[in-house]
Amino acid sequence: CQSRVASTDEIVIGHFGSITGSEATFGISTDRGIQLAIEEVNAAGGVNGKKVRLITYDDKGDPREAGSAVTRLVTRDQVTAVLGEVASGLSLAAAPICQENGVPMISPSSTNPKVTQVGDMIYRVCFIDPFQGSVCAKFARENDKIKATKAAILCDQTAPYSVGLQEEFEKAFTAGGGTIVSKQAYQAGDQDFSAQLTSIRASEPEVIFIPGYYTDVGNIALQARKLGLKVPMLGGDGWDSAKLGQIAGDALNGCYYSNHYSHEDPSPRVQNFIKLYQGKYQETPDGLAALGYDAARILFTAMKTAPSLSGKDIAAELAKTTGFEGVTGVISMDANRNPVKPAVILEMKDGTPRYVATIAPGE
Amino acid sequence: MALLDIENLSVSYGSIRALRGISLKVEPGEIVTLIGGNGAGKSTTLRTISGLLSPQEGQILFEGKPIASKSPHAIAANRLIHVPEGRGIFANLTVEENLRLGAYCRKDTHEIRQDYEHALELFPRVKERLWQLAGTLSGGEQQMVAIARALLARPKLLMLDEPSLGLAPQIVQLIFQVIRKINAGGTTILLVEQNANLALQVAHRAYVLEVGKIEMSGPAAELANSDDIRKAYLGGH
Amino acid sequence: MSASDVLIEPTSHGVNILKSAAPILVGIALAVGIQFLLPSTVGPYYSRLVIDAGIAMILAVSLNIVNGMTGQFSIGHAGFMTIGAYTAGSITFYSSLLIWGTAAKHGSFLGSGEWMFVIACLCGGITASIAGFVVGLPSLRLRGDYLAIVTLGFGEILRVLLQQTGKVVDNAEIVRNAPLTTFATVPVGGAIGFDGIPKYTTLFWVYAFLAITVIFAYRLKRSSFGRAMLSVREDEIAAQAMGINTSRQKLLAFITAAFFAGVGGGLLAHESGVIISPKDAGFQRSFDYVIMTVLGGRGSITGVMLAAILLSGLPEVLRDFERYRIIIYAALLIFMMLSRPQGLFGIHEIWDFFPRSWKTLPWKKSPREEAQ
Amino acid sequence: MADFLQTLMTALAIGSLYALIALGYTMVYGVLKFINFAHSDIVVLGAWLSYSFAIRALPLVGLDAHNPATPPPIWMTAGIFVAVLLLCSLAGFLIERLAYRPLRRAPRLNVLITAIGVSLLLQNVGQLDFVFGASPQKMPALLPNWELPIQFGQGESIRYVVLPLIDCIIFAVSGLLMLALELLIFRTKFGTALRAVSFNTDFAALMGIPVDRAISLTFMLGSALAGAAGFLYVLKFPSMNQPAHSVWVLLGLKAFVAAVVGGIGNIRGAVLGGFIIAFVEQFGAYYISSNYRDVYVFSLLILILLIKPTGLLGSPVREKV
Amino acid sequence: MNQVLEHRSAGAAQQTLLEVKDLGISFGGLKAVQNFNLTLPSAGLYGLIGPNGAGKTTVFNLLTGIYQPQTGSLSLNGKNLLGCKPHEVTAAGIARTFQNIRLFPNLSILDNVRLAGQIRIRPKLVSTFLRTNGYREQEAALKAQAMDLLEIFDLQDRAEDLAQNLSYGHQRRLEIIRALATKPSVLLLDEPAAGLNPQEKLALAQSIRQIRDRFEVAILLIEHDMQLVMDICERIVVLDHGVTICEGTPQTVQNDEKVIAAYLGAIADDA
Ligand SMILES: Nc1ncnc2c1ncn2[C@@H]1O[C@H](COP(=O)(O)OP(=O)(O)OP(=O)(O)O)[C@@H](O)[C@H]1O
Ligand SMILES: Nc1ncnc2c1ncn2[C@@H]1O[C@H](COP(=O)(O)OP(=O)(O)OP(=O)(O)O)[C@@H](O)[C@H]1O
Ligand SMILES: [Mg+2]
Ligand SMILES: [Mg+2]
Repeated sequence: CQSRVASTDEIVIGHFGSITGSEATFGISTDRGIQLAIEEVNAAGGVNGKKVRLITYDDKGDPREAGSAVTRLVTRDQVTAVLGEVASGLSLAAAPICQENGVPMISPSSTNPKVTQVGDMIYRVCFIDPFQGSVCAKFARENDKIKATKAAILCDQTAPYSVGLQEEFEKAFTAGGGTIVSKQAYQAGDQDFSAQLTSIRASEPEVIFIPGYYTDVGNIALQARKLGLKVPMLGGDGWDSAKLGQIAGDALNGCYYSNHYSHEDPSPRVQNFIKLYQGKYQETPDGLAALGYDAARILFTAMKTAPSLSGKDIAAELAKTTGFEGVTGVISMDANRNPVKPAVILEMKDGTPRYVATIAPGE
Repeated sequence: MALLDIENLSVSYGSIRALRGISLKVEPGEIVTLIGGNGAGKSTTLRTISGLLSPQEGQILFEGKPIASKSPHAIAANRLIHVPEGRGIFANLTVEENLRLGAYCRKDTHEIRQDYEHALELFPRVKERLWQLAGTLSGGEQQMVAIARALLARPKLLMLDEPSLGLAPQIVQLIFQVIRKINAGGTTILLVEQNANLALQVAHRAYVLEVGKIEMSGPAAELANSDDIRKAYLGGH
Repeated sequence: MSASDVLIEPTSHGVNILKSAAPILVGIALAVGIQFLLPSTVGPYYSRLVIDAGIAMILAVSLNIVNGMTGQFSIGHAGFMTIGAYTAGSITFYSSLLIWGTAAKHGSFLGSGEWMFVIACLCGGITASIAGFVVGLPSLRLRGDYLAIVTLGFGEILRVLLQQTGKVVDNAEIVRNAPLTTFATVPVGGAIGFDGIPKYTTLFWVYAFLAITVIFAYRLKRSSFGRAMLSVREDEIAAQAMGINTSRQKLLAFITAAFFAGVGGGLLAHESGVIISPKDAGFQRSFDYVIMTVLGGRGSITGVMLAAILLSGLPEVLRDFERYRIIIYAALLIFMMLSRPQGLFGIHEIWDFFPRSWKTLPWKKSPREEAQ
Repeated sequence: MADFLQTLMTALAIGSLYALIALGYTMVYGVLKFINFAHSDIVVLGAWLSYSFAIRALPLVGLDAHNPATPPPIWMTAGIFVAVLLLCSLAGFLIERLAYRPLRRAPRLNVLITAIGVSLLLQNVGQLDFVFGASPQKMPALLPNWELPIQFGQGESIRYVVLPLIDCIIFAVSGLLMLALELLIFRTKFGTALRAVSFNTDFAALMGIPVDRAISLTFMLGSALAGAAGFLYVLKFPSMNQPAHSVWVLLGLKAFVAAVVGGIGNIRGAVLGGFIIAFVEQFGAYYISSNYRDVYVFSLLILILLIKPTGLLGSPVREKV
Repeated sequence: MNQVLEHRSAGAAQQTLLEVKDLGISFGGLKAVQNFNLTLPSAGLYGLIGPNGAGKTTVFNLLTGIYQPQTGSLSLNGKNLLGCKPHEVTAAGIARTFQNIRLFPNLSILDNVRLAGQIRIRPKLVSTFLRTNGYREQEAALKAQAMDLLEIFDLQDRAEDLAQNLSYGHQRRLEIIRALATKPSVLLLDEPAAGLNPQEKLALAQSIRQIRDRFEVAILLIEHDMQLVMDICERIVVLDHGVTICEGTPQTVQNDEKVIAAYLGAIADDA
């Protein structure tokens, strides 16, 4: 068991995430990203000469556990800052605790707008649902290869991420003149999508929007192709994982997803991260790992420049973030503590995502 | 050599001592009866012999071999058959299936067939009910099934726990006739009975059990005429 | 000695009223004590665990009325809790918006906000008990595992339905001016859960409600109602033959248990750092409470309370084990089940284990004396 | 029309899978009268063992472990299947021996809680990195990807109803296993003995039935069925959820619901229930709304139980007073 | 304290209490009971005998609402009981014991009896929670009544023991006490002497008579012990295959050829 109060020569930060339970893979990826960032910063001499130590608590993907884990981090372990969670529902449970105790919290990948609305201690490094939804809708309406007017949606009704993205996509897509011809739902982990896909097939869409996680999308793609659904599929950053290509293979050829960055991006910050990650964990990082890594690094940067390590100072510094060169894009915080950064569109080709386009906010 | 030889047997249920060092013998071909008041430990004795309970001390020899540590199914396979109090029939099986289970450990199909016919002859009532679920039989019918089933195991020693419980007088007579018949056919019987009058009539020898101890033993006819026994168990007349 | 001799011993009505009220007063005094002493001595983290344990105890003790006392096997208890939580949460959230224009906490200890919250919790209890009545109906026809699977189905259905609800409307103006049709979507948050509920739950309220729950459960168990429930558990046919309306007892058990579960849910909804979400209604959560009642011992109220404390605390104690946490938890659970199959206290209450001299306090008769 | 047929076909295949899992539940329940919540974890074990064996075995015949160009020779597929069955029955044996047998005389609720504990344990051990890991994987194809497309319509509106080989296999296997079980339970001495054990272990022992062995065997058989289901399941749905995913539990739960709907303890009932659940799920999701899939299943369950409290084929046990 | 127990003032001695006409039920094809008739006067002590499987217990089940009769009618004190649920029948005044003992094994002996007694009180949930004075008085009276009943069979010293810890013979007696606690006007005893030895049976016969006299209940008794039945019963009904083959005084029944053939057998006095 770690010491209760941080000793003066180290900085303790906390991470709460789902490292057991259904969503374990998300929490584990994020944790690995964070660990990597910490190793990196400690190797470079730490933050202002102090080593950074991470305490990770499991929340099983359960909002109630998230609450107690964060209370423990904030009040017992007295961490300087908190990182987490992937799922918006869990971040929302934890955010008020951080806010109340004046501890900055950065969610790596909760996309629901509400999360940062909790207060000025709460930040994130991923883009929010409305932005990504409109990016996807715009792409679906305007891309030459798709030019869709009729879209179907297949949404994970258990994941707020998925539901949120679906709503924003629907708004933007219909605002852009398209129609949603079919809306179907599944539950994370479902194996059989034939009823939904058969239904979608009958509605004859030109594109299928699947705002889900890669863990399900591969399966959906396989079954869609089996049923003879040939239209392109489109998704959000939840797709980003090497696993997706492995599972779906060429079933996803000609499908697109929006993401924070492209693995092909030649810039050293991306390539370096991928190399480091592969070296440490023998696997390709997914989007969640990259976001975890960025969240940690943004935090360190703010700590370095902040006048003191008090929560207030760090938060103030975080708010000032502009042009931070993260793996997941160049990040500036807006007034709502959400990052302003462009999205990239990737196309799946034989199991690997290829860069297609960049869409900046406000475009 | 005695077929069953029990030495100094003690058994407890948790902290309740049910048997406090009893010894008894059953010789081949005998009918031995065990009588005693409610809670004396009669059923406990039988349950221990058949392996459902394990003794705290003492030993049980069956055909000269110790069986106290054996599991109940192994003991049954040695053809030491126990018809428990409350009959122990399988309510969810048909009467026929119940009977067949009696011969579970036997492989001699032809002879099983014979025994089966024979058992049904003894209990024509059971024969009428072969396809009924045994659980819906009346008490007497269930008792008949239980005895018929035990016979199908061709027991060397048959232990009956209160076979007359809840039976009509006529059936009681029938059961006791059957007990005599089985015995005449060479099966040794250890009989526990509340109906001490009848039990002492059919038995060769008897043991009287009181609060976990053997109080008295001897030839059945002798005990039946003892005044103490009459007063305590036979209704004083 | 004849029974009548002891019983006709005259006791004044005043003494009796005091005897009846004392435990409730003591419970509430304890709750006040906890509220004002605990956070300052152990800090917010342990206070939170104590709150969680309190709520777990309310849930487990109430479930024990159905599972332990009446012997009906329900694995839908989290469903009742969730119904209570959503009802209470929507009442405080939307009333606050309407009355004060904001959903933030209003008033201090025992202030107007807290009273609204208490009423909301009670309403949560009432809606939950209506659900309890509906879910209890199948128990009149179904036995054992069949009933269990139906109650489980109830929780799962509730979970899916809650996922389909609409977004929370958190703007006072919109709420004030909205036509009623806006509420047709049931704006309680959908899959993400119901956030923004004012955080009124304090140690005092949790332990005050717990005191009432426990005293109720205990007095129920020792009364004609309790005996009737126990008899349903022991042998339904015999109970009927003794004139017990078993249907009524079962429904009563479901209704009262659901009521307290609903109140517990209300407390949960207003606990800080908690977002109630559809997941709460699922069977996994119900299992937690079933485990507590079984581990506590059938019908032993204090046993169940101890089990609730143990099992709600255990995952926290194991928190440092990270990925091995649940493995160790599961292993311990199996170990406890194997080593104490009768539950922690079996059918006894904790004071049955005290030395006799403790129990024969001057004003208390030993159970045997009382019986004779 | 095509869509209707497609839905029907899927329902049949999924129904068979439910049936297969339900058979295992029913079997254990029939004998021990308790819901073996760890049953679905044996399905998971079967699934993940199939995967682990496959990726190790495929390179032996020169195929890419993750994306074999052709299916492996049939003996290898069969070998994996048998190995999975054996290991799953071994797991079932061990679980019964270590976790359930000590509770033979305890109330059934205790065994149930222990089963929940076992289930949690298996899930979370399975999720560890050096066991199966916490990420989803793709099961390599072990069978030829044959399918029978049935064509509907012409030109633009051309539609296919696809009947994959794997569906036929699943259908056939569950059918056969059901028949075999039915024969075993009702036509053999061992089956009668099992039913006797299920009524009362003491009485059964007095008949000379080795009770412990019979129960172990039941568990091994049930677990083998679960293993078979896991194997077939991942062949049909090659994208595998990680071992601790709650969806596995839900799968097990639905299979259990199937068993209950059919009348738990009843073998034909399990199969019937499996199909009914799958039909309700598929047709409900297709014709009404996919949002309420689980609602259909559980509502149907409640409805059926209210009409027939012992399930469709369960015999009403009237206790003789 | 005996006022609590002597709740029913004695009516005219031979007034009809329980009236059963043409009662019948069959299970599948099996006609378990057919055209069963019985007129039981208050404070009567009647016997119901017959071979195993004749339908005696089934008659009890029909009378107490556990099985619903398919034909016939049933009334107590002129009040129709047909279609009543078991607990309503008990409330109306018919109590029974079970052939296979059905006590509440994990409840104390006292609770077993109190439970049966509480049918005559109407407790309120609120007063239970508040433990009002009314509630306390109710509970005290209930306990007093239960303890008095336990004294009949000398069980008062074991009031706190669990019912399952009693020996078989004592369990049978507790069943009778429990039935009495419901303050019945008709008491149905299903083989109360089973499992008792001849000596104990004599004592039981004595107790049954005393119960009848003290509580003025009518008793219908199923028993295979002929000595006991002939000794204490005023009239006896004999069933065989669900049909009444004979009804009358012990003497008539004992000498009836059909009864001897179907039930008593040749060496009846042996038992
Ligand atoms: N399962 C049990 N648990 C605890 N005590 C028991 C148990 N079974 C029997 N006893 C006790 O053991 C003693 C002997 O009981 P046993 O059943 O052997 O008596 P019995 O001679 O067969 O009496 P009966 O004639 O009433 O059947 C009794 O005091 C009884 O209370
Ligand atoms: N629930 C039931 N289903 C089918 N058959 C039944 C049922 N209950 C009773 N029977 C049948 O009805 C007949 C009468 O049974 P009952 O129990 O009334 O006999 P009884 O006269 O009490 O016999 P005993 O003296 O052996 O107790 C029996 O043949 C029995 O098999
Ligand atoms: Mg006995
Ligand atoms: Mg009878």
